Amino acid sequence: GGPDDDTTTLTVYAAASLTATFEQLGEEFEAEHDGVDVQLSFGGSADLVTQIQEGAHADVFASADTANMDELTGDGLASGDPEDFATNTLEIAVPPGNPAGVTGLQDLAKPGLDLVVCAPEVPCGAAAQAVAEAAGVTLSPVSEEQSVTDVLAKVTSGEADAGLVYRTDVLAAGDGADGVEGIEFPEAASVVNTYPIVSVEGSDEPDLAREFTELVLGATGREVLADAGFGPP
Amino acid sequence: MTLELTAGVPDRGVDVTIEVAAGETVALLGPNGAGKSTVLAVAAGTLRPERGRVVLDGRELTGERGFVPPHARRVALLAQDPLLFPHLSVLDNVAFGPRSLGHGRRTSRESALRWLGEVDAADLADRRPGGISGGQAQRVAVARALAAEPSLLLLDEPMAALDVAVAPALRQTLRRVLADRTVVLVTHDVLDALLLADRVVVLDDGRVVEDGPSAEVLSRPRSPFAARIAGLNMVAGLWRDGAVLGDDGVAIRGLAAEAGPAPGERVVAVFRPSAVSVFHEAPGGSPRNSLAVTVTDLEPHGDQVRVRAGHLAADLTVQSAAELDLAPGVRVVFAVKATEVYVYRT
Amino acid sequence: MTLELTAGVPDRGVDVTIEVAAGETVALLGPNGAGKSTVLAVAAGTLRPERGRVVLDGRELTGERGFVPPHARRVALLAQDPLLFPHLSVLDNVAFGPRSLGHGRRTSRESALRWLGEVDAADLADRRPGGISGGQAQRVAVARALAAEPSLLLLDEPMAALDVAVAPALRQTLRRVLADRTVVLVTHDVLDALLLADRVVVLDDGRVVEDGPSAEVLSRPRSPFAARIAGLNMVAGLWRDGAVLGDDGVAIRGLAAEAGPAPGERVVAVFRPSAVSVFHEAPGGSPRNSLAVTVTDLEPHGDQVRVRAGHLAADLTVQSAAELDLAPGVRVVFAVKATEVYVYRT
Amino acid sequence: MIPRWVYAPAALGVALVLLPLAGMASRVAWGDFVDLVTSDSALTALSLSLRTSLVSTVLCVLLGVPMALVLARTEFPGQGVLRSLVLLPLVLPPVVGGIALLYTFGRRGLLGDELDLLGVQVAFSTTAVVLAQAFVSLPFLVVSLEGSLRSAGQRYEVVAATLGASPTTVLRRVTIPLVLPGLVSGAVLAFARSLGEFGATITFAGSLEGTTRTLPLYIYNLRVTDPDAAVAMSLVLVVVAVVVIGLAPQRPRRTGGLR
Amino acid sequence: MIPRWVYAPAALGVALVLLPLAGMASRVAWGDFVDLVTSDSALTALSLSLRTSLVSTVLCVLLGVPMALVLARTEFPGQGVLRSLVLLPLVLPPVVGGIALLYTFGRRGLLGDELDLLGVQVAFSTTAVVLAQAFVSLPFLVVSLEGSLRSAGQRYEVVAATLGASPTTVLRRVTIPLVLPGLVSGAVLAFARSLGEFGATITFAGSLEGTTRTLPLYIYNLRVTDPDAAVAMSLVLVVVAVVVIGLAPQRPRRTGGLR
Ligand SMILES: Nc1ncnc2c1ncn2[C@@H]1O[C@H](COP(=O)(O)OP(=O)(O)OP(=O)(O)O)[C@@H](O)[C@H]1O
Ligand SMILES: Nc1ncnc2c1ncn2[C@@H]1O[C@H](COP(=O)(O)OP(=O)(O)OP(=O)(O)O)[C@@H](O)[C@H]1O
Ligand SMILES: [Mg+2]
Ligand SMILES: [Mg+2]
Repeated sequence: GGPDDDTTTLTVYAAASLTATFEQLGEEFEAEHDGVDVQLSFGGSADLVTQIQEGAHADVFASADTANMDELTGDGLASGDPEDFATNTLEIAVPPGNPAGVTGLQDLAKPGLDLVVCAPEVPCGAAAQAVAEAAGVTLSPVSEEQSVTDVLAKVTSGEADAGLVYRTDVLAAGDGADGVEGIEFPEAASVVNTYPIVSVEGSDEPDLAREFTELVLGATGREVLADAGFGPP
Repeated sequence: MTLELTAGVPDRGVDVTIEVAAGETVALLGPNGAGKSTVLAVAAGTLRPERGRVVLDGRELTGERGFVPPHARRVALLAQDPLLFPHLSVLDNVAFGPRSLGHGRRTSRESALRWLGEVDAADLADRRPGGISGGQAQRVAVARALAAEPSLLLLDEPMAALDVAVAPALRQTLRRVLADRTVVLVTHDVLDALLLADRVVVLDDGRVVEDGPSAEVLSRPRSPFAARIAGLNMVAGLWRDGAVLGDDGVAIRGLAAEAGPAPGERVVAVFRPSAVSVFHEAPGGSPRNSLAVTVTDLEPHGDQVRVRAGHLAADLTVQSAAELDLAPGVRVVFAVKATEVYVYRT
Repeated sequence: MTLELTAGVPDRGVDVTIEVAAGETVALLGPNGAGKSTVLAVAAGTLRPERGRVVLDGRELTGERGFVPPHARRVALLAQDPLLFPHLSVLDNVAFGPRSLGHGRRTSRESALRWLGEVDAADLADRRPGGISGGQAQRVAVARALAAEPSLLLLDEPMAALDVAVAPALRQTLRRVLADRTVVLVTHDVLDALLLADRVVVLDDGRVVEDGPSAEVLSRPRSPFAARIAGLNMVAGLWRDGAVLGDDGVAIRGLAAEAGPAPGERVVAVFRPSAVSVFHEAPGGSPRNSLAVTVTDLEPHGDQVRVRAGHLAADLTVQSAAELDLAPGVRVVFAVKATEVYVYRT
Repeated sequence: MIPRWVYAPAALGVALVLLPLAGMASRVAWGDFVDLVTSDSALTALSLSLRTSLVSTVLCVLLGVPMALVLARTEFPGQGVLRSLVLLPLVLPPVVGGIALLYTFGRRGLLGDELDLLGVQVAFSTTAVVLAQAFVSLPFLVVSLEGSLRSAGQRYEVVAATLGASPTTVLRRVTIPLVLPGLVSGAVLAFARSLGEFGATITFAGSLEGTTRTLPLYIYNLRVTDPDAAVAMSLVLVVVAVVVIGLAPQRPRRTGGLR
Repeated sequence: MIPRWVYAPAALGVALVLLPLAGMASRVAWGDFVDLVTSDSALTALSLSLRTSLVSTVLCVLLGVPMALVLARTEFPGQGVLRSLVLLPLVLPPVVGGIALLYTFGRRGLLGDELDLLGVQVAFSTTAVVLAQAFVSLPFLVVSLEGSLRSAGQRYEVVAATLGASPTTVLRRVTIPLVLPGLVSGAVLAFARSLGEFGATITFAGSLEGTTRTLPLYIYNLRVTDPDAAVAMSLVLVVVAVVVIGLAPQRPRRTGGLR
């Protein structure tokens, strides 16, 4: 339900890849703070920045990359300096049973293999491109998806033989019949994606916002994030 | 192309059986709402009767064993509304039937032009139905029905809305083209019934009340409606002592036209309005029937004046009407000689 | 409620001016496509003429200075199609006018029921327009127009599609309700013109060709159409030596009805079909007009037979017709005494 | 009386629509179905969706009926262009529509200052959801109703006017009743489109539970964390839609046949 | 003859639609406009969009006209349910529609094995784009046309049958010409919806330049890296739509007035 009169609402804008972890952290925060209702809004980092720029009421913003965070700070909408709280690296996702027999990054360049990646415009796509370049592999994907979710959907449905997504996404998708199998590859380490978090300028609840940030950055946050597959900052 | 038709449409209160011989034209008469259009709809297959059968020349069109769809019946229906296709020119409207029969565009248009000529509407060929007058639309609709070259032709008041200048010409045309066709024609005009039809069927309240050769039905009507359409006076009642004891109390002596009816039998007395004389007081002299009535209306009738008193009428010369100083409300006596009154069983 | 109307609608070839005095009923006659419905549409404001003016009782409804929309004119139009609102019951259709005038639901329904009674359709009150017959719809439409209590009433063929049983009754009703109203009535029926209208205006091809009191126009027609609708023979031509030199070559002697026309002036010769005798050979004897013609058609006319020959007609007894052995195609002579022929300027 | 062969392509068309629905239904984890679709968040989203869609449909009717009337019953220069412009939200990808709305009602938008002065914040509120839904749904109602109005013609309206009915009376007692089937199906379309609206909403209104997170947005969220639940909720959306569309009267107008 | 007051809400409705368009136009960097919209990628996406939308519109007409006929001209038990089901793609968020298509035509979908046997691979192909567009657009055509068919009634069809025209002839020479305005506007709606289709396409067909990346997908990509270009391209989409809608004949049917 909506916020009552005697509850305080803390609105957190977070990148879509943080959905599961932040929902958990939000509940923890509510449990610790009586009468506080944590409202979570997930979306692409770029969308969220635009919304905050256009006047959306947010207290905390957690981005999936530093570029979008810079966009926000550049507009003077961040109160204080952003702090990194997690990292993420790429992994190869294949349908259960790995029908195409993918073992490493090199295999993704095999002709006849249906590979899907994120579009270079979105963070996971940029990362994929960087990894491939660093490894000297030329990828020719059959589709450049708009989001990680779309890549995963193609892989879980067996439509694609392999996809390049973040490690956390592989874990989130699970490994059941409708899940994916993750294949780690050494070249992934060359491109590490960093997640920064910040309180938003003009927040009605600056103290609560800071406390939430601290929760994410603290031990609880680290544990939850690590469980989901995020690396330490 | 004999037509046998039984139509039972209970929700319209219609239950009618009619037969039309090959090449015969039957006029369907009757008051508004009698069921005339309903009968045509059943014949055309646009209405499926709850109970009924339509057999055209031995082929069952509507019946228990099946239902032939309208387009496969070769039955053309000219409905009471012209319903010209709004998106086609007048010419293409008329050519629609021939085209549907599989004739080429050119041939169809030629025959359409011919039929438009027949109804005196050839100059409208290029117009759109939205841009012609009501009577013009009616004429085009007639041409369209005729051009479809049907085995059975159903015409619902084809002459309504036509002006006096075209009506006789169109009647001529119909007379010519209907001559060797099987036709059912709905009309409210006695002239149409007499000139175009071989036989007249009168419907009232969804039932056939009269059926016979046109001239006979119209000169010897047995139903009030037929008498009315034929312009005759009719008194229905029981036959008693050589007179008709009318349901409204009057007694009228007359000549039994057929083998004398039995006493107490239901009969009608029929006489022409021109056989009626009008007096202020009941006259003496030769045996006459005298009916005391109140004038309800005077209207011109050719050179004469028709004096109406309820459902009875008398035709007088203008001079006599003026001398009698007639006007609605005046009480007068209608007198008619017994020899002018025909009595027969209903 | 005097009406002055000028309607110039070039794309329909209509250019008409008519006047209707307060309380007067004017019958508009004319062939199909003459422009009758167009004139009514201009009066009702449903058609804005290219050039024209409509003034009702001093109020300019259509003109250079402005245009009063149809609903504010208090002009009711009964169009040639009944166009009953399909979503309203028959009763609510008739109550529509009173409701629009601001009367309450109850009052409106009561007056609607009264008007339905007047047209003998009270029993249809609860039906939907989709479920009544063509003639019934026509009667309901008449009731609806009358119930709107208009200052000017426009009726487009209100009696078409009506059966012989209702037509006289409805004519009575109209006669009563039209008596003190300003009305324009389009009709193809001479009886309507005579009984309901004070004045007759004849249109042909978009122009007024005749205008005058009903009885006068119908007894002394000056236009072929008026002659036709009045059932009279007419020969138009030039006045020469006491005779009308017809445009088709014949010469007809007759009595100049008015101050003698000048030689060479355009005149018409008019005579009744019953004044015409028919012979196989031109007769001798008293000075008669003899016209050699070919019979085109025979049709019953009351007790007599009407013999048509082109646009001329003669009325004979059945007996004479039989004796003469008449049939279409037979060449005969129409004879008419000069004293029966009226000649007057057109 | 339609030709027999028509049934073949019609069946193909039905298959094109129904097969994917069957495909979706085949993936639902029916065991957990009830639990999945009756969670608090799910019910909150469903109720928000129904309420906002209802309001936006009312808004569409209030604004769309006049628009359709103006387009169908009047003539003025530039009408064609106006019609095209009014139909634009149909063609605009909803996300772009959301951006356009943000550029208009957002803080830095066209009307941002004016709205600020009035103390109104439209974006990111439930109002924004309704606005976004109305923006994308309005053309549906207008197009559907304009077609009905044109097909119905003006003959009955003219008759009503000659009987003394003012334009407002004609509208209320003749025009609207006559085109009611078209209006209802237009409103159903608008409601359905509002119910399914996603792109413009997430862009313009954001995605906050209870305030702006409608069912489609909720499904989008679920897709990331719980694909099974997402499919189950989609099926709920489908069922709600079937019920809504099914409730709309589809009784054919009595045409009365031939006379 | 419409009441004067109708113009007020109509203007409000027009404003609701036009203001966001103005808002968008106000953000266009007009200086670079031509460069932005004539880049190779932009033109490729535009041409792909136009081609696929055209094909899917044709598909919608071929399948939708028979469907509308069956719904409007026949009666059978369960027709109401069928109608609701057929309209479902309207209410389904496009992304969900895309998932449903994936579950059906995908490699492991309902028809996956059958399609494999036929050697057809739908996924990641232009065919998939057309399928996705047709799936979401079909209901538009069906609804719009069914309304027109019902409004037009069957009187003229009955007359044509009594004149000897077979059902197919009636369909070709009477029914279709009479509802042409409705069919055209339905096709325009379908084309417009196809042109703007995003969610189902990205989910079902993916996004690859020249093969599956239609204009909306291209715009979506641009939005992240180059918002100016995204807005500019959106405006191009708008203009294309205006031209397409404007080209459709909107000539009102001659109603013929009162007789
Ligand atoms: N909507 C229209 N558009 C253009 N021309 C028309 C239209 N309606 C009628 N006409 C033409 O205008 C002329 C006058 O038509 P109008 O309907 O006034 O005739 P009318 O005298 O009422 O005939 P009728 O007795 O057949 O009803 C005719 O030539 C007709 O073809
Ligand atoms: N579509 C309909 N549904 C139900 N009843 C109808 C329908 N059409 C007509 N009726 C009723 O059925 C009866 C017969 O109607 P029908 O149309 O056959 O009469 P009609 O003899 O043609 O009359 P008219 O001379 O007025 O055209 C009437 O009582 C009428 O009210
Ligand atoms: Mg009838
Ligand atoms: Mg007319």
